[in-house]
Amino acid sequence: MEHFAARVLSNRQIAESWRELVIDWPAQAPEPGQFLTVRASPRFDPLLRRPFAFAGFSRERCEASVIYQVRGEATRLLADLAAGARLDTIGPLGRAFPPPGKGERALLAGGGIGLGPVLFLAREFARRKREGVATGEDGLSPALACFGFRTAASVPAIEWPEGVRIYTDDGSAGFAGTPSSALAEEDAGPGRARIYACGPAAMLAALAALAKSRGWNASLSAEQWMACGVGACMGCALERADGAGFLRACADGPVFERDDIDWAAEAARAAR
Amino acid sequence: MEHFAARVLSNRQIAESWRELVIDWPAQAPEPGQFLTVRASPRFDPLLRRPFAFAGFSRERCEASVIYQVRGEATRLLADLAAGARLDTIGPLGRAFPPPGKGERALLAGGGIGLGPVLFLAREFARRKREGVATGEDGLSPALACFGFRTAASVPAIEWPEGVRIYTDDGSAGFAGTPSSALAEEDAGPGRARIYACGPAAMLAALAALAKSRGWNASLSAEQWMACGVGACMGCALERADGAGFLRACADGPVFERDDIDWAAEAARAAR
Amino acid sequence: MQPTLSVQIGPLILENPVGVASGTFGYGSEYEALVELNALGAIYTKAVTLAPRPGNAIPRIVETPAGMLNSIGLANPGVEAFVEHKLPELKTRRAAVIANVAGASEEEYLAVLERLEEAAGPWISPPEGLPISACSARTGIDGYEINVSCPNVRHGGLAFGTDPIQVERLTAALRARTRRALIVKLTPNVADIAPIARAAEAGGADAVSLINTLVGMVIDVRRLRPVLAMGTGGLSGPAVRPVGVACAYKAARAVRIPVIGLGGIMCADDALQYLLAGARAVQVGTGTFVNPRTAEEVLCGIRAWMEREGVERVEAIAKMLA
Amino acid sequence: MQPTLSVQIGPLILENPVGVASGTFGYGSEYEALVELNALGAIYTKAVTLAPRPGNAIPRIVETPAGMLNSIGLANPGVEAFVEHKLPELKTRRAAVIANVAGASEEEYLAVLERLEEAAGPWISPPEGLPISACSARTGIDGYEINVSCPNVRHGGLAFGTDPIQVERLTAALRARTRRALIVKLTPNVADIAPIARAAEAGGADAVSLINTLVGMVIDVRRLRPVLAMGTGGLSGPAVRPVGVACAYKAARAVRIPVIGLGGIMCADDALQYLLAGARAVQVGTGTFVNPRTAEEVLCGIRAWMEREGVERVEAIAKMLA
Ligand SMILES: Cc1cc2nc3c(=O)[nH]c(=O)nc-3n(C[C@H](O)[C@H](O)[C@H](O)COP(=O)(O)OP(=O)(O)OC[C@H]3O[C@@H](n4cnc5c(N)ncnc54)[C@H](O)[C@@H]3O)c2cc1C
Ligand SMILES: Cc1cc2nc3c(=O)[nH]c(=O)nc-3n(C[C@H](O)[C@H](O)[C@H](O)COP(=O)(O)OP(=O)(O)OC[C@H]3O[C@@H](n4cnc5c(N)ncnc54)[C@H](O)[C@@H]3O)c2cc1C
Ligand SMILES: Cc1cc2nc3c(=O)[nH]c(=O)nc-3n(C[C@H](O)[C@H](O)[C@H](O)COP(=O)(O)O)c2cc1C
Ligand SMILES: Cc1cc2nc3c(=O)[nH]c(=O)nc-3n(C[C@H](O)[C@H](O)[C@H](O)COP(=O)(O)O)c2cc1C
Ligand code: FES
Ligand code: FES
Repeated sequence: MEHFAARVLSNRQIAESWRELVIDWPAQAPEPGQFLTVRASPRFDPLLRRPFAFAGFSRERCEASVIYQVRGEATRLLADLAAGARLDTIGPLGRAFPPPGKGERALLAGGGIGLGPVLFLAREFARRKREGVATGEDGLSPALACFGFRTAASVPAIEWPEGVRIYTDDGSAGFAGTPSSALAEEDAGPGRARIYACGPAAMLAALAALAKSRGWNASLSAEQWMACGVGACMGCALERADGAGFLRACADGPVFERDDIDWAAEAARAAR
Repeated sequence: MEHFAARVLSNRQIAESWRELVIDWPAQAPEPGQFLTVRASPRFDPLLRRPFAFAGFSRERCEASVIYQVRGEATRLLADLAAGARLDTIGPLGRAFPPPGKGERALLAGGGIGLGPVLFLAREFARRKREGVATGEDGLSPALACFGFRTAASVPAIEWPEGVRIYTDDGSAGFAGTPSSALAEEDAGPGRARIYACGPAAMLAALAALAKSRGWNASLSAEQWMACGVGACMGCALERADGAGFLRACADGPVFERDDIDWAAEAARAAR
Repeated sequence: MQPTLSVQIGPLILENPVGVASGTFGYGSEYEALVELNALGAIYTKAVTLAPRPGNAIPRIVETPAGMLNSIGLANPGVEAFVEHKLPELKTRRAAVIANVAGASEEEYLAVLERLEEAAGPWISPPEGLPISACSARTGIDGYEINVSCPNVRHGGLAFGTDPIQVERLTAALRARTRRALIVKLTPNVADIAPIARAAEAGGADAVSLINTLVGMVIDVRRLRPVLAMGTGGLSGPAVRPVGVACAYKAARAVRIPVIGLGGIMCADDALQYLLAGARAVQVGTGTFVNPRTAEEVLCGIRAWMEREGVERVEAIAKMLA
Repeated sequence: MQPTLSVQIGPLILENPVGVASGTFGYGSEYEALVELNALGAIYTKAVTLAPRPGNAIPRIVETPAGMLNSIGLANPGVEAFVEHKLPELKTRRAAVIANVAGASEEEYLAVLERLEEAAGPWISPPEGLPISACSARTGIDGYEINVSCPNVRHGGLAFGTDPIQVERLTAALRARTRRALIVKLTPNVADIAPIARAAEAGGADAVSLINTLVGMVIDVRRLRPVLAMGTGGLSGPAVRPVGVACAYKAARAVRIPVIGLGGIMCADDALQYLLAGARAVQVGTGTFVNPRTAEEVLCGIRAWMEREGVERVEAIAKMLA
């Protein structure tokens, strides 16, 4: 993890209220699932750094990208950054998606704000396939990589890795349906697949339940408000499924395994 | 006084750390000495509106200008505004420079942050002269209009009204010296001149003393931190010279008469 | 559905819950050109004291992160000038006029209130159930807000505001002298606001309002002295909003009389935080400096929120917190 | 001239006045990759309690204008795990290590301190006049900061921190059990911090540190409930800085022992405000979250300011206010 003033290389709109930020990344190479934090304002309102997952990384060009939704003040300020601007950045932070185990099919699902890390993972699979580095069941590629959006207008205009499937709730682009329903059609046996997902809490809960019912592993990326982002403040706690206290989203996660967290309880909390 | 979202027409650098902001002004016409307040950030740090004197106004084009120094956060944010941006604006506010009395020569002196209002006054004299509207001793123009700067680099690149004299401390542009010393060379008799000035507290104190010793009137524009800018909060108080309490810079001023305020005490306070 | 916005504070029914806070709105006319005064539920005047007060030495204000300090020192022309110069104009207002009363001793508070009662004459209540704005004959004063909490006066109100016994005694003495709405304004500079709120209730207050400012200080590190001439000042603005909401929450659970919430309200959501915390009405202070239309926008936003959430009476929001 | 930055806190000489605040820096290693730990004057650990504490229900933090609320609830692994897992590493630090101690009763505070004394062994003081960093054999604990002021624990420290009698008694009991520096951390949630500071001094504290957080609340107006699971939380960050400086100013005039100032320090000027107010040392809390290098930059800026102003000893700044 490093702290530096990253240079903004581009910052373009890719869908309604969605943008892709590309910054130079002269630091340690990030892995899919990891995140960075940025300070959006030199003043104190908004005050805290904001976490964003890496959506991609080019080792050749030393460039990292983030896909973000303009939601509140910090992301509005981010949206104003022009190429050449400096952005106070810390990263890479947190636990990455683990590689699939031997003989495990990789099933990827990303939705909404969870697009970035899953896209990065899909991109890494694609790269490894290109470069012939073995990962996944066939050693080269995920069995499935699905991304869900509400409607065609919310599908980001980016370069999608080969083989990725787009779902929209209303069928206005790609397939009609959700990544969760797509994954449910997979027929891998117990221990023969691992779900990789990031997205709304309800989607993660559904996927955790699916994984459990099929005996699959699942590596799911959770969200929680953060203050320090490095494991020092205990602010980003998530309840452990075993009742033995809490896990830190920033340092123990954001990627957790299927049974680390009670994903259904998280979804209920988010919906409350 | 009106409150509206003014459109930025231009915002250019005119000297080191000095800028001129031009905005559309569809509201009541401002007079020299009056000011406006702006909200520099939609968030709360910086929080309070900032006051700036009008530096010019075009009745034909309904445009007002402000000359400002980039000092802290609010002015830094102002400096970032591009043409077309909106600026939350209230004005015109405060007491304007009164017209010179019959037979009074108008002696104008502006320094530093006090440039704007005195420039506006000089411009108005020039306009009236063009339009043949009688003001000043000769009914048409000030006897003297002097602006002081540290050095050539701090003299703003603007269109100066005809007849204006520029002074620099080091003589690197215009005359060597200060507006105060220039005014001291005037020989008008008691009651035959009125000083109009805005600038550092020490300059105002010197001019008030000069006016007193010559028996001239003086209309001097003071500064004080403001919260409301409209006379409601009593925050911008200045001590009355007669000891009978306080005057509000925003509503009783910012232009005060020679004997309203103990200008020497103000200068001492500013220097402390 | 048109939501009902009126709020009852003792004998007084406010047309709507949004007022402007004492010391931030002068006596109303200062903001007349920028604010639709008729849209306000109440105008809380600048403090009125027995003698004229020029106010504290200058500088009196300084900005802080998301806040400001003031040490105005209750600058006001005194009760006689208030009666002569401000009262006539205040009689013409549609909004409820609440006179903010301050003093350095119990006697002073009583003397100010008595003089105001005398000048305004007997309380004329509007027809049963109608807001004060419906009253044909207005007296210029519809209630009192007793400032027992100003941090900016030496030997002043602060001592009162932190001691339940004194608060109850002062409130009872004032209560005996007026039928108008009696609101006691509390300070957040206490370990627990609940006993102070209960003391005001026990003394017969119709409501408590809170918070006044928090004691704060800014030091000029170049001039090696406090920025404010008085050293400390009172902190207000969005920075203190969480403190105010917590105080409103606690006070609303400590007393049965209405709580009026203020401190850092900049938008409708901020005001709704106070209402959900248990306040029945709110005041906008520093927010008006930043955006004179804050109170109007707050009212608009509360109405829209009520329509969206299907809430019929604004007073019901106080019970909606999960 | 090289300014002297060391600061004496009872038996302990800190190499420089800038520490990192309890609860915002873990036990040091969390920030190791981003912060030059050797540049710190002191590390105040996360609170240590007798039993392990998982901490409060979630969510635990929320941002506010120029501030944040936390209700972490003193989450920590308990004194035994601290001794086993954290102490060895803390012995390797150059900075002074101050263990922040919390408890729900006097007995708990005493038990934690006794266990820590036992584990760390006797206090080894460096050669006369030298900072603790010059000590060849470090014990892992150079002092204690007694948290009598956490707003986030029910039946917890807050009662202690607002009552001078309890503060004095607790301090005296702890004093009898350690020769290490004993710092009592005070809450700003009181009407007057002076009597509490005096109580700590009377009990034998070597210093008081202040401020802990202010009680605050944020309500989610869409979900109709407080954002934090516990309802209220503690407000920190630049929003509270003026309150902290005012408290430091008052406390420094109430006691002869050093005051350690904190609350909203984001840059050297903020720290200098505390030092000019009378504090001898400072801590950076929330500022580290925003910029992990805050403490380093603060130290750098203090040094530059001293050079500019011609101040030789950092401890002298406490007397420089006009
Ligand atoms: C590990 C991690 C990775 C993330 N990756 C991405 C990403 O790749 N792309 C992206 O667009 N966003 C991502 N987020 C969320 C992102 O941090 C927030 O959207 C951002 O902080 C909002 O800041 P703001 O000031 O614009 O909005 P705010 O005004 O702070 O918030 C706007 C809304 O979002 C909610 N919100 C804000 N932060 C969080 C949070 N941490 N958890 C849950 N709700 C929150 C608020 O309650 C509010 O309703 C990630 C969050 C985490 C914890
Ligand atoms: C009636 C009036 C008219 C003004 N007209 C102009 C103008 O035409 N052009 C111009 O450049 N500036 C003018 N000013 C000053 C201007 O308002 C401040 O420079 C501005 O508010 C600084 O904001 P900031 O956030 O950039 O700096 P801050 O960080 O707020 O302040 C930077 C420095 O300026 C000092 N300062 C800020 N505001 C004031 C104030 N009101 N009085 C004294 N010192 C202050 C601060 O103490 C600090 O040292 C005027 C002020 C008043 C009261
Ligand atoms: C400039 C100023 C003057 C004030 N004067 C008074 C006063 O005279 N009487 C009073 O009760 N409160 C006074 N207050 C306190 C406000 O009424 C209010 O309680 C406080 O500012 C918190 O609200 P806010 O954050 O919305 O400003 C004053 C506040 C400010 C900022
Ligand atoms: C997340 C968080 C956790 C904290 N935990 C503790 C703690 O365990 N013990 C303690 O004495 N203070 C604790 N504090 C209070 C800080 O040490 C400090 O007193 C307060 O935050 C004010 O300083 P700041 O504004 O610089 O953060 C905590 C503060 C925060 C923000
Ligand atoms: S954000 Fe501080 S521990 Fe995770
Ligand atoms: S700034 Fe409020 S009275 Fe002048």
